[in-house]
Amino acid sequence: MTTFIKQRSAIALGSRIGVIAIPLVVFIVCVLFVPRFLSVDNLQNVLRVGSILLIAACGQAAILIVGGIDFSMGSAVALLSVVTVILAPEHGVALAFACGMCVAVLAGLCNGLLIAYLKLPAFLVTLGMLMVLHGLASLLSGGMPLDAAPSPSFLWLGSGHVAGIPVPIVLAVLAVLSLHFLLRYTVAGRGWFLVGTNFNAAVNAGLPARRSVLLAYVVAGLFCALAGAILTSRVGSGQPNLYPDLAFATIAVCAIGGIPLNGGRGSAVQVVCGALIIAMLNNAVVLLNLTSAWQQLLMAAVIAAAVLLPQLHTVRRRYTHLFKGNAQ
Amino acid sequence: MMKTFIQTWRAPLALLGVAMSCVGSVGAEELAIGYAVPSLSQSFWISSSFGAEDEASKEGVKLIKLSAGGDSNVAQQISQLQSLIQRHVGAIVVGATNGDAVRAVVDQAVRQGIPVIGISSPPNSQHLASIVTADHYDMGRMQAECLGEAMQGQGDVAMLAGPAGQAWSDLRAQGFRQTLKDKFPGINVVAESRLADNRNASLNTTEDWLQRFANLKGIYSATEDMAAGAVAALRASGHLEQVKVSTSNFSPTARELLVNNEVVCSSVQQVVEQGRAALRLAVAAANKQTVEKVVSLPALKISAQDVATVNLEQVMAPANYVP
Amino acid sequence: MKTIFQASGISKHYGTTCALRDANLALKAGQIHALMGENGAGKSTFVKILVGAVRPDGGEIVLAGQPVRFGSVRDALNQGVVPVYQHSTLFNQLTVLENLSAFGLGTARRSWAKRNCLDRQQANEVLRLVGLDVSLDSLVNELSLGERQLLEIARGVGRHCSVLILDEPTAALGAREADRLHETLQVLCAKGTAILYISHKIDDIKRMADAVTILRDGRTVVNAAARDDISAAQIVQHMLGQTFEPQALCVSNRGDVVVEAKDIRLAAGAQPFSLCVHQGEVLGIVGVAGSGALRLGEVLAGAASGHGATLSLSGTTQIINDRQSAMRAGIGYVPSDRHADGLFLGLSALKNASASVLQRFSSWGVLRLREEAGPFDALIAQFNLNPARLDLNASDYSGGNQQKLLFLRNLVLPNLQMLVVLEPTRGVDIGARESIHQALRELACSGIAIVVVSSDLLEVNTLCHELLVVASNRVVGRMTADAQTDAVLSMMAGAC
Amino acid sequence: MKASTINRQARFLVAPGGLLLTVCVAGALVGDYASLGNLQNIGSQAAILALLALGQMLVMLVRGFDISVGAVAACSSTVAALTMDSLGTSSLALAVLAGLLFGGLNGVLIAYLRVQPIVATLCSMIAAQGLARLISDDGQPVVPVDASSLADLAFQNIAGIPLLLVPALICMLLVGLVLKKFTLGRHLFMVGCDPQAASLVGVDSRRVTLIAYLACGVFAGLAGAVLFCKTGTGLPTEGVSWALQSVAAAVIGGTALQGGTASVWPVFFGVLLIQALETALNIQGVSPFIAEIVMGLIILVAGGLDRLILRLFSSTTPYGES
Repeated sequence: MTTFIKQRSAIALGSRIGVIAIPLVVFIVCVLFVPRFLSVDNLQNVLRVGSILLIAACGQAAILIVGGIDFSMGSAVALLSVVTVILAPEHGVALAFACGMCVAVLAGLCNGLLIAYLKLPAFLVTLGMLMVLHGLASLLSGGMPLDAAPSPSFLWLGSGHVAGIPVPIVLAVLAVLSLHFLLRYTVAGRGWFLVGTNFNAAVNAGLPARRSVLLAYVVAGLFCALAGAILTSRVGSGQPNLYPDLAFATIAVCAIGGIPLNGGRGSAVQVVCGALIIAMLNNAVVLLNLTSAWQQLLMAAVIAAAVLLPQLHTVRRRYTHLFKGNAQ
Repeated sequence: MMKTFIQTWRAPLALLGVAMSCVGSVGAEELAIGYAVPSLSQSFWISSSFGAEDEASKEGVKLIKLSAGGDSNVAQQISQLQSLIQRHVGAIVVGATNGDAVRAVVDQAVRQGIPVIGISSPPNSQHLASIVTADHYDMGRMQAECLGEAMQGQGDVAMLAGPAGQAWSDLRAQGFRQTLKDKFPGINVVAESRLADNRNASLNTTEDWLQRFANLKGIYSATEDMAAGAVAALRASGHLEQVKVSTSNFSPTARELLVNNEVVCSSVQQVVEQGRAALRLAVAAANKQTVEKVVSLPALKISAQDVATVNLEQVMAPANYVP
Repeated sequence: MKTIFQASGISKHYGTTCALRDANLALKAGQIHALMGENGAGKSTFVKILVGAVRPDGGEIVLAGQPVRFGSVRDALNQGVVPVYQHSTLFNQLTVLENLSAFGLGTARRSWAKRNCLDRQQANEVLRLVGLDVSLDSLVNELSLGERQLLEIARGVGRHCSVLILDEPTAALGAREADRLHETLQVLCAKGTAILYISHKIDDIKRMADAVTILRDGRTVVNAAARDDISAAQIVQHMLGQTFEPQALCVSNRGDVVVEAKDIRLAAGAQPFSLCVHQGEVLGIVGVAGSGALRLGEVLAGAASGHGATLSLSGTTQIINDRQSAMRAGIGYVPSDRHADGLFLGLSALKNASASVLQRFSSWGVLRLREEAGPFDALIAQFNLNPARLDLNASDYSGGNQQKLLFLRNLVLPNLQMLVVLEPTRGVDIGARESIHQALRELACSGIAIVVVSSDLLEVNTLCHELLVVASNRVVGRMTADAQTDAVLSMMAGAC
Repeated sequence: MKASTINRQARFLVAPGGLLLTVCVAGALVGDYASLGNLQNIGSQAAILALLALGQMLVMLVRGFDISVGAVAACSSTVAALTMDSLGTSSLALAVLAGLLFGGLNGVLIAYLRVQPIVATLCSMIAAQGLARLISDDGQPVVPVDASSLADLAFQNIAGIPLLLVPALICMLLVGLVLKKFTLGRHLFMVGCDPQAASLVGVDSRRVTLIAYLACGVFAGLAGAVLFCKTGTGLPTEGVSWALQSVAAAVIGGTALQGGTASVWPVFFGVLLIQALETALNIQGVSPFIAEIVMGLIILVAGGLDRLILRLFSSTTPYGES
């Protein structure tokens, strides 16, 4: 038994190192083979682009841990951007962003209410919401990109600096820290793990399981709102097609980071690793000047590799008998 | 008995009545023109649909606007055209998602006696009643000319070429490349992105290009939205002076960019005018009049100085227009 | 009688854990052979190997004189080894007929589905054999739990086979159905089928098995002892490797009413009744599967709706209508299906144990992780939790120890007043069973009300001060613990 | 017993009921909406979605999902167009083969390597898009020299049925037959109900799951072939929204997201409902933005109906426990 436990913790340690190892390997490969990858400016680019994805993925991770999924993020940030840009001239930048972010949080609240209390399947709710919110954003904007007056205050979130560090990176660090804190040190986060692992058991243990699910969607709405605000400020515009495949990108981030989609597991570190891998990859394919076809094929290969590598040992164990059988 | 019957069924009966009267109103033959375009989320098609709609209200015909919801939704557009054929509209104006792909269904429409007018990116059919076009190739050419001059014939160029597989983006890119090759042999096209087809993606891609290509002097952009993304990246990294941007289309965004001297020029179609012309042709064709085979409205090159003098009514829908 | 199915020297490792070291078994045609062992002794792994669901690392299996290697359940089925599983393997959205024919369909070579199904007459015959009276075309999710278990058995029984392996077949059956099953098995025996019968219930085994094999620690410690050569006490001794003596019942010190439940309906439209539970008493609720006994337990715990029932703590008017408010009021709950409704299998034992008392070590919603494990140190020792640590995944513990985790979760409730335990020792080995029973007795002595719902009459009899018998969704009898077992049995059976 | 039977039937009645309602309301509002011609038109429009939804239904039956179907169809149409000039009509078979390959990839990843369906099919979606761009000229539509005859044929009717719909109808008949009468069909339901239990009664769960994904891939490939016939062009960048639409159609057609419940014809009605609604909104000239909102709400409501019916009847299920 003790050896078993030792081995188990060795595997746990191994997988923990593995989580960090994969982005490291990607980083080293990029440094070695991608021209001009290793420069302060470029790394800042990687991080800036990655930070938006990372913040949104923090929200997706919370939802995945509680056993749900959110496809509607792309439309939520679009609606946010449109509302913000429409309100900015009359009501001031701060209030406009506040309202825009409220819209995204509201979208999360809507998702959460429908899923937790009406027991609708998350897959369909967020899918329907993806279309409804996009329709609303189009209706509000007349379908066209709306431009914000390029005031420094409007652009600060996306391109300002705090102590020499770009604001999005600062916010992303804050977002990751708060996700880590939520997941590890709060009753709410613990509730997500419990509910995501076994909803019935959570109810029977006297936990407010529904509220926990709702909370996850609202928190995800908050992260999504933050990402959307940065994105809006960065492009200085409100558009129905701001980041259409944000939801898929965030799911890919979580999957690459090793967060399973059936709930109950996940950590902030995994989100960071997933986001870094995707951000580096996106940057590398442009620096390598690959055609879009190869960009996509490479992306598919990396996702597959990232998902398959960690479970290589179990796969090998599962199929050893095939080889054994042949040998005998 | 009868009374209770009526009381119970009052609401449904009323509804039925409304429905019947609706049927009646449709029945009164009103000329309907179908207007099918790839996307009503792009300034180009919005402006053109404004022209068509404005003209339709003047002519007193009903306009059925359909958007395929994106440049790549060919099958959706074919379905929409099938619906229009089924509805026996008087004529159809088509801005094709893909000229070759919609040819069959357009021929089908013509066989059923519905004249089809191509607009801007026309279906690749022999049987069109008329084509209203601005020359996308020419728009690319104009970008090449003004960007080439702005770069003084030297340096590297990267292309935000727009979505793959669309006639308009393909033609513009072709015109641009060819003209550069002919007139500015000193300029190299070093990169081309077809995945970056919105502002955010253009912004990210441009940032990466700035890292990769030290000698980057110019950026071609297929639409003003992509240009805005590129300009944002240049502005943030302080490369606005060094790297020139050219674009196509006209909209509030484009005007802002031009006025601020952030793009050197925009090649523009008289989009609203196209919409109007297409609708006039459609009405004429629906009434079995003979129409001109090709109506070509020249593209315009607008630079910062010209913004004030351009007749905006011909190129852009008013700001408050919602399709 | 000749040996037709023999497994010898079977071993199986999972990682570095050794589930089986040297397991042996020899089944004779026409004989009922019991396989016994504590949870964790390797029984279930052994069964999985015998039916082809798991491949052994070593050892050999001989069927009718020929050595065989089962690559899958399909191989085993094709060679006439048929399993009846402990956990439900029925298909809810398929009909009774299709479920009866599941083995035929599963191993089918013919592509036409109908060819692989039993014909209706045969199917009805099989149902009659086990005493199940349902239409062949009804869906399985329309059947009661007991009916499902019978269907599961019928599926195995109905398939012609040389070896039939039954894993805990009577867990969800009433006494009458169990008797009927035994008769059916005798009939099969007479036809020459070898039957392997796995059960926890010693008296079951003593009553019907011809031979007994006992596993301990992955080894066969008793190989095919004839029934009459081995006593019940010896069986237990071999299973545990030690002897144990049952504890005396704690004297009832019944106090005030703790929980009052009014207007309980166990099904929509059923007759309502009321119920009080007192401090320090152990109230037993018995009933066959489907009788409503489990539902009554769930209602008392606030986990199921009692169709208009009101549940209130004594002295307060507080109405309890869900688990959350019940828990706040101090009602603990151990559900019957610990995997589906109790445990968080992917999470650590500590997180499982502390799930209900997050408030206790948090302020303003922030957890003080250092204090989380504190309350459990003493309890781990008291309960004999093995391994005696809480940082492993809940799935790494054996069934009995998982059940102990659920008790830990409830025992640390700050204001525990009543503990509702459904099937406290289902699928739990004898050692764990004793420590669970002991803990329940001590709890009762300390003044906490205990409600035990169980289909195991023996358990309820040794544990409870008072018994409620539930049948057809109502309480049909109430008696003290020393009541005659026969009387209770007839009451359980009579009304349903 | 009755409750569950109603439950079983009711979820499959949502789509036909909705379709009837749509046709009646739209028929009342729009001149000749309810005419045979328009219904044929809707049928022909639904041809591609019907194939995709059929495949989607099969993988949902075994608790999966496939978000790559649209990309695979686009890739297959490209393959067909590229090979049309050299192979003639047999290029259509090549399109199906391409679909089969992607289905196999999905199936192996999901059934044998235990990758979660969303991740695996997301992966193959991106791969299919990339491959389509690679073999075409970076996403340019591929126009074979002579495909006009094919495209003209595509809009014909035979025996009142749009020719484009015929492959879908045949496939639906086949799948319906397999689900009802064949052992494989039983296996699909068994794996959908409970994969572990299925293994324990001798069903090779992984193989059955693989077969479901293979079939889904084949149908996606066939959809690509239909797309090619319809347009006469290979369209590498088509089909972005098809996966979500096909899921919506399958769910409206009563397929349960948790597996184990599916029926072919309701799914077909689900497809027709989506298409009919879209056509109605199109013909009425409703703003495309509002049309999008309506479609979104319909998907929401469809998920709701599924649950609503379950809730209405689950309280009266006959067995008290569990």
